[in-house]
Amino acid sequence: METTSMNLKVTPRRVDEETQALDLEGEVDVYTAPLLRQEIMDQVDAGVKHLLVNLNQVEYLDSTGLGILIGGVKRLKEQNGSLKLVGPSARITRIFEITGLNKIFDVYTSEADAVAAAKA
Amino acid sequence: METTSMNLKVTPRRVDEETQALDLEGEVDVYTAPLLRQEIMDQVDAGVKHLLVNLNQVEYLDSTGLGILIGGVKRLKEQNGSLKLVGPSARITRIFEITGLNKIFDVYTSEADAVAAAKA
Amino acid sequence: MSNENDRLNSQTDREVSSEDAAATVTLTIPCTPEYVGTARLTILGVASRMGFSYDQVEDIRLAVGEACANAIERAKILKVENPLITIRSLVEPSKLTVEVEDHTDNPSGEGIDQDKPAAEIESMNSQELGALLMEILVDEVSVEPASGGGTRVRLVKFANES
Amino acid sequence: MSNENDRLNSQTDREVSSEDAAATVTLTIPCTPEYVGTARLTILGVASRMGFSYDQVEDIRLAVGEACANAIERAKILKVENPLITIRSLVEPSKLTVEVEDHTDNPSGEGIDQDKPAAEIESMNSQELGALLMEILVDEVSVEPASGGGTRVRLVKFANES
Ligand SMILES: Nc1ncnc2c1ncn2[C@@H]1O[C@H](COP(=O)(O)OP(=O)(O)O)[C@@H](O)[C@H]1O
Ligand SMILES: Nc1ncnc2c1ncn2[C@@H]1O[C@H](COP(=O)(O)OP(=O)(O)O)[C@@H](O)[C@H]1O
Repeated sequence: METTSMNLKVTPRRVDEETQALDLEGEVDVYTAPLLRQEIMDQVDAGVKHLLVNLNQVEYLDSTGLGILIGGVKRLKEQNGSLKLVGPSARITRIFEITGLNKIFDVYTSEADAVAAAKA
Repeated sequence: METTSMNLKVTPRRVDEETQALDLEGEVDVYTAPLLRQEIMDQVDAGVKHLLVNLNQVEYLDSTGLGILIGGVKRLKEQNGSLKLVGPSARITRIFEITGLNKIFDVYTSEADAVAAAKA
Repeated sequence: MSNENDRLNSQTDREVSSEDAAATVTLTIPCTPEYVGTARLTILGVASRMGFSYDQVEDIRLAVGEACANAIERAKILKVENPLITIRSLVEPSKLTVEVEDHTDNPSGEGIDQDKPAAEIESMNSQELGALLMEILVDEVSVEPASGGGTRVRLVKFANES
Repeated sequence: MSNENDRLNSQTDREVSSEDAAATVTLTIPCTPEYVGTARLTILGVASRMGFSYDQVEDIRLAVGEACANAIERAKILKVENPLITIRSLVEPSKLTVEVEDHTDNPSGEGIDQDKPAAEIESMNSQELGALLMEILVDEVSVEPASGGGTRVRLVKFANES
């Protein structure tokens, strides 16, 4: 009834000249969130403009993970870029809605949509 | 990494005149084993000759469940029938092997093979 | 015999269901990030037996995870040595009560407001977000000092009427 | 900038891994069949962090389940009122030790033989099968009286050399 993974895997993947994706797999929680923070920081330091965080394989996201995503949104906005979220599950979409975080995050069903929006 | 189900579901299904299948789904453990015992007993009482226990969707099987399957094998043998196991996972096949229970159970990969063997 | 088989085939599938007697499950883990996942699995086991929906079970799991994350944050700030968290689940027919108790320090601050505008949500830190999530995800949240100088967060989720 | 992106793409994926410090996780459940599943989930959480293979984690989970089933059987025979089981996991870099302690009665009987012929296996009851499984699935099994008049089963599984 429930797929559980104890860890988080973060895989950076280049999309185009100014767009980078981070494919996440597993749980983003108080244990694994520092890894996500580091990966986002690495991208910011490397000068990426648009960052797509692919949540498709994320089954658990807690406030620590949400806090880091909010921080990422702010950082990339400061440098006139963007951080977009791609493909969250129904469960995680619900978390965005009940917390009001859907007002802050740009959420896309598919990566193609997110890339198109970044260029618009 | 792991699919967990807290329960066992047992669905009886008629295969042919003298063959009945029990499709199991979930965990066979000290909690759910009484249900399996009852279902097997119901089949024996109804006069079934060959009983196929479909383990395809069973993700956990403990000694209580093994004991009930052994009891079922004995009961059906007594009335010149058979109890055959169908489609266990690699994990459960390993349990049969390390305990030596593969010497007692008739195990088949597919239901068709089990039916053919019952008629032979 | 074919009649008997028909009777068997038409019977509804039997499922094992919980007896729902009052019972307590107690888990003690190190108050460190590595073990919060273990606490969530234990709570998943307890809540799954209780007739909650998938979303309700996930709500409880996340709320307990947030209470643990808060405790870890406090233990870190206060530099507690070898801190522990105790998670006590009281299973009753009508509700699940989970008490998350640490031996760090008492929290200050008030309850938090659920109708903040976007700018304010954006400036919330993750502890505030965690407290907001607990408020939303379960039916009752209370925070009180634990005996021996820590904090006890009590989360209550009511079972479905049926 | 394209050079920097290439550097990022070529870096190996990072994974979070456990620090494997010595730690204790303690779970207390009712000594009844409904809660054995919860104990197995907790053990899954503990063992999954330790670098065991999938099969090793499943071995530990089944061994702990068997120890609990034994305790439940004893509690039932002895008609203990509101019996409890305590499952204590000691996580060390080199091994996982799980103590399953009940407050029922001490077991009698000897260790069991792993090379029985088929006829004897067929006549084993499920408690004997459970004891056989524990012996096979973990590296060390010991059974001793618990303080206060119960039984403590200690299961040890060694971590992979690496
Ligand atoms: N353990 C807790 N359980 C529930 N709410 C908590 C807990 N700890 C803190 N809070 C709430 O989280 C919010 C933020 O807490 P904190 O980070 O201590 O901020 P501050 O002290 O600046 O208000 C506060 O509104 C407080 O009520
Ligand atoms: N808690 C336990 N842990 C390990 N082995 C046990 C435990 N309880 C019983 N056994 C073993 O299981 C076997 C069967 O036990 P039991 O059902 O008490 O049968 P008997 O008393 O007839 O030997 C015995 O060989 C005993 O050593």
